Amino acid sequence: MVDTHAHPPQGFIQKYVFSQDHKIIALQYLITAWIFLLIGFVFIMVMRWSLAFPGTPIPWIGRFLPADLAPNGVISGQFYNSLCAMHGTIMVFLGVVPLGVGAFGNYLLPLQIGAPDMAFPRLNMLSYWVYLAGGLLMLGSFILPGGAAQSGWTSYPPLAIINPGQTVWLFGMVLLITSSLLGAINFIVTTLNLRAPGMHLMRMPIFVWSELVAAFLLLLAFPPLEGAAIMQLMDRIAHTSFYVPKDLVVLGMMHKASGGGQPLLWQHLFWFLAHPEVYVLLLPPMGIVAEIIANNTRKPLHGYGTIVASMLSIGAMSFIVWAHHMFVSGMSATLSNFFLVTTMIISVPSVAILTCLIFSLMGGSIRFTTPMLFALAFLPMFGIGGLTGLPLGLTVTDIYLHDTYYVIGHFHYVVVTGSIIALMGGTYHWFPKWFGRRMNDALGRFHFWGTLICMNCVFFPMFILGLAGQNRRYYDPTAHLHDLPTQPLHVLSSVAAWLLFLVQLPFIYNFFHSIWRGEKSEENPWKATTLEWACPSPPPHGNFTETPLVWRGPYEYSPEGLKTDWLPQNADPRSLEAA
Amino acid sequence: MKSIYGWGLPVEASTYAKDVDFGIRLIHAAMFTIFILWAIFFVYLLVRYRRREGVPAKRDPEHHGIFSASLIPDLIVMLFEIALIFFYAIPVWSRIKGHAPDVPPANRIDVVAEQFAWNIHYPGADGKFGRTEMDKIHFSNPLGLDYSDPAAKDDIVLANELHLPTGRPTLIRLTSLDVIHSFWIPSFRIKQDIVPGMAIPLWVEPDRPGTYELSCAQLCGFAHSLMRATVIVQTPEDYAKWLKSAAPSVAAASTNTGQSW
Amino acid sequence: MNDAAAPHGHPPPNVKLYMMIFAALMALTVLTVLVSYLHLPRSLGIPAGLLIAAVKGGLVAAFFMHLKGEHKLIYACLGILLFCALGFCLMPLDVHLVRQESLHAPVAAQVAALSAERR
Amino acid sequence: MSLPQAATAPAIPAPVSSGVSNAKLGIWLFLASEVMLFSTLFTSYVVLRMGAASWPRGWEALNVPLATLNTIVLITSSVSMVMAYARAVQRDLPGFRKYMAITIGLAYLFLIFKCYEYGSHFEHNEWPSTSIFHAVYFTLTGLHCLHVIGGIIVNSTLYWMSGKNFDHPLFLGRVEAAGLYWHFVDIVWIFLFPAIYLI
Repeated sequence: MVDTHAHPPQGFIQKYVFSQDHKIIALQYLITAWIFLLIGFVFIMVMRWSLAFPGTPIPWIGRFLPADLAPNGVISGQFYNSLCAMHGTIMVFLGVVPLGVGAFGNYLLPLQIGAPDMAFPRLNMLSYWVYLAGGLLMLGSFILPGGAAQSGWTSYPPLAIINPGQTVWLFGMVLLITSSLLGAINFIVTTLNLRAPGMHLMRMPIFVWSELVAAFLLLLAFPPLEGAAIMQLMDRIAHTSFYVPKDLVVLGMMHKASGGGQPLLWQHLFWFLAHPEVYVLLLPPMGIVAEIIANNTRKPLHGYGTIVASMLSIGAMSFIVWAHHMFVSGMSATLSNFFLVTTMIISVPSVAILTCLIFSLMGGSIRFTTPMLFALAFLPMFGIGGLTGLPLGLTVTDIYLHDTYYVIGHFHYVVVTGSIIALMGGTYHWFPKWFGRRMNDALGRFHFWGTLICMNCVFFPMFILGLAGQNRRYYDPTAHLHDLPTQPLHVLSSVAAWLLFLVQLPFIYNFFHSIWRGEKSEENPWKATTLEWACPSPPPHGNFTETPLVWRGPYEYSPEGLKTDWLPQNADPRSLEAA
Repeated sequence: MKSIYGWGLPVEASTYAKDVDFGIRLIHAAMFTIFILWAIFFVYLLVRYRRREGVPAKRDPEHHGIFSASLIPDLIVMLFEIALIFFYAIPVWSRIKGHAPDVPPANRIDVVAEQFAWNIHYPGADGKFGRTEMDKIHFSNPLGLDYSDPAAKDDIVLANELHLPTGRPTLIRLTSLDVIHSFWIPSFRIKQDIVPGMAIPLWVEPDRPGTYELSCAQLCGFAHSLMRATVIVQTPEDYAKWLKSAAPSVAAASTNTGQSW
Repeated sequence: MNDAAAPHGHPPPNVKLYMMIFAALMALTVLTVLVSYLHLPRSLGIPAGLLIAAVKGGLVAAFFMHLKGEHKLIYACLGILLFCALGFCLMPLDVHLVRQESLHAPVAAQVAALSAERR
Repeated sequence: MSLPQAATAPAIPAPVSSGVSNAKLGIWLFLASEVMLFSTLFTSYVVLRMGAASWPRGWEALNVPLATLNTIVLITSSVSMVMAYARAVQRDLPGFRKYMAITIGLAYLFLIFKCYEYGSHFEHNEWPSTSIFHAVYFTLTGLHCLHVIGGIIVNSTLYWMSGKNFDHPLFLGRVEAAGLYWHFVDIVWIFLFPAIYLI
């Protein structure tokens, strides 16, 4: 193998397109994932029209939609289901996970442990391109014959077997899973093998821990979905019956299959992946929040050990809680009790992390920088998301709330006002690292307040809708009597969603404008202690000019006997004494 | 008629609705309390420890290991959850899902879901369901009832209309012809997925006569949101009267089961 | 055949041992096929087949994959794997329990009888 | 808090790497994910078999003698793989190539037998869609065959590279990694064989 660090790549293609440098790959991930998030957002904005004003044509956009999907500009049930399935898939598999792991993890993990690059740079590049291929295939399914998948992102068979469009979705998933596996192996090996001298496991920043746990979850939870997807592909292509029971009659026609399969098997396998997946969505943003909070309170995190232990136990527990998504699915009532107990247990470490982050504020000297605003907003928002998980995790109350808008509100509070808020904060925080320039602060603050208010107006009404009994995945809520009184809430939610989009425009402008025109930043603008700030911004090929030595833990803020209020991990105590 | 639906939980119309609502109300009260206290503390911290010139941050006392003061609120949450599990969730769950009351054959109903309609099948006066066969399924005979079977003669088959009596439990056997549906009556606080290939029993005892709504709660295709039925809860006398009036008109009922969509 | 000491980080090969394992694997393969020709009842045949397979797989893992005496980090990774894979046991358990529950609940039993009657 | 270890002379931070090479750790992690993949399929097999009204015994529906032969072929190839590794450690290029060629050849032999087996099923009009048993049989063995093909590609690449790169410091690590993968494919078959054909 050639030592790639000795020879920086030459030429535009080598340097920026097929780059093996973790920083370039991370930025590719960053831009691609934000674009996918935007696409997923556009999908939901279209869907929200159907929810707020069912049966009326969509203004402007409606006339550009094909007549079979949206006759007279009115969204059909089939098209709504496609948008719904693709919204979920894109947001989870193409947006938040690649952003938290592929972009932030890829850029920061090697830097924070003092490594020159990832352990397997070529795999890293492959991981991005496979991800992009999977993403484009998913998007392309809209124009392929059969259209996009329309069985929800959960793809429950037998619906997913008889619906068109699903085959492309499954191929796309296989690609995305492959990409995640490559990334996960790379992350674990890098973290375990490439740490700088002195970087013991218990000196690693929380963000690195979160990525390590997330990588293990990706590594071990994705293959079951791959296996399940292979079986669903066989059901669709080779007409096997893994998930198809005997004697189905679909719209008056006999479904030709040998039968003998079990629809619940898919649900078990899918949620076996998808619950750990929730923590893949959540842990890296939590790590980002921990970094930003430690930096802006100017004091060490409260309970570093507690947070690490909690993350590890969340990771372990997340493999045995999956069936709390299936309490009313027809699975065993006895087994439900088991999953009820494990679900309540897994809430304990989550509460511990949140409490540690709040206690970290105590005694601090809090700087309300733009990234800190996002990190602070994460705490109450994730709190709401976590608390509303309680009635859903409890078997009895889940009978009523299962598959209602309450669920939608719950997980959007966790993933959107939690993870995405944190990822936005992370973007502001590490932007100077990536480009050597800062993003505009005034625009950033406007973006923050607009986003926070709009997001709450979008998602909070969903709890009320859910309590009133409104079901998810209806394209026309007014078809049901019990959903009529709450219809104004849908209008509120939709309007807020459209406003939320407008509020993102300054962010997009700010991001691209600042890359070239932003205010020049110092090397360590936030006066941070972790190793990523110990190299130039943006870091050169190979990151560190000399391998850093790590003398202490990650958050040595405000130590006694120093003039400055931060002591970087790599600051040599001998030279400090001399000074 | 005044609407029984509003911005809050719908009217409680079954014997176990109160139990479910108790949990929902209790948890929400606890959630609000926790969140409000927590938010006050949070805002206090933000104000009290904002950055001020000349006031450096104060570090916590050094400590190692995985235990810290943050685990104290955790302990309280944990105790609350343990209480919920053992004094609420498990007992009520086993009452609703674990045991089904023993009912006479006359109190049994078959619900056969299909895209996108609810077929309700009553055994009729003899308490026996007629045989169904797949290849007899037809637009006019959505269940494929074999009318040569004597048990089928008095069977009542309705589309999108479910009659239930108050005052005694009814056992419903849920099956699906095609994909997964979910049997969901908000006012009864029941929801149960209907999985093709499985026959899932479900019991319910309505305690408030009136008209309610049965919806499908699991994505089942392009017209998922139009898949609904009317639930008519009657006193035992009215119900018996209705059964009588419905029974002789078997042939009429079975030809009038056009799908609503 | 001389066995050389492997460079640092690579397990030293032991050809004599490999040949012994080879012989054992062949013997076990023959054994498992012979057992299957006895046409044992499933309650015996399935555990016997899986037990022999586990021994064979263990031999390959321990000696061909040099898992015996491997670094403890690898053991740690496999430990995590084992923990996560244990979750799979809950899926067959669910199928079993659903059947059990429908046997115990009196009404569900009626339902089951009814289903049998109708099909 | 005062500066850590301010009183005594601070120890120079020592390297903290795990002591397992990147390639070896990476391949073991990959194998861990593969174990999860095959566990999924085995679990599905168990679940489907438990739910099935009847399930044919392997010898009633499948060609056990041919599968036994295939088991012997694959185990032998695993032995020749480990011999190739031993030769690579001994810096014996011709020996390495000889055993590698045997390994690849046996892998092809396995596939040929497998193709024959599939072919005779197709001739009897038995397809994955025929029954749930056939679905399990074709999918599990088919996925295993894909892994055998993957192994052939990896091993052939190593064989082809060995001329130029035999003395490269990382070459031995790659042989070891390829060996680990190949033995894993062997282990999967060791479980598949009784699970599908014998019990």
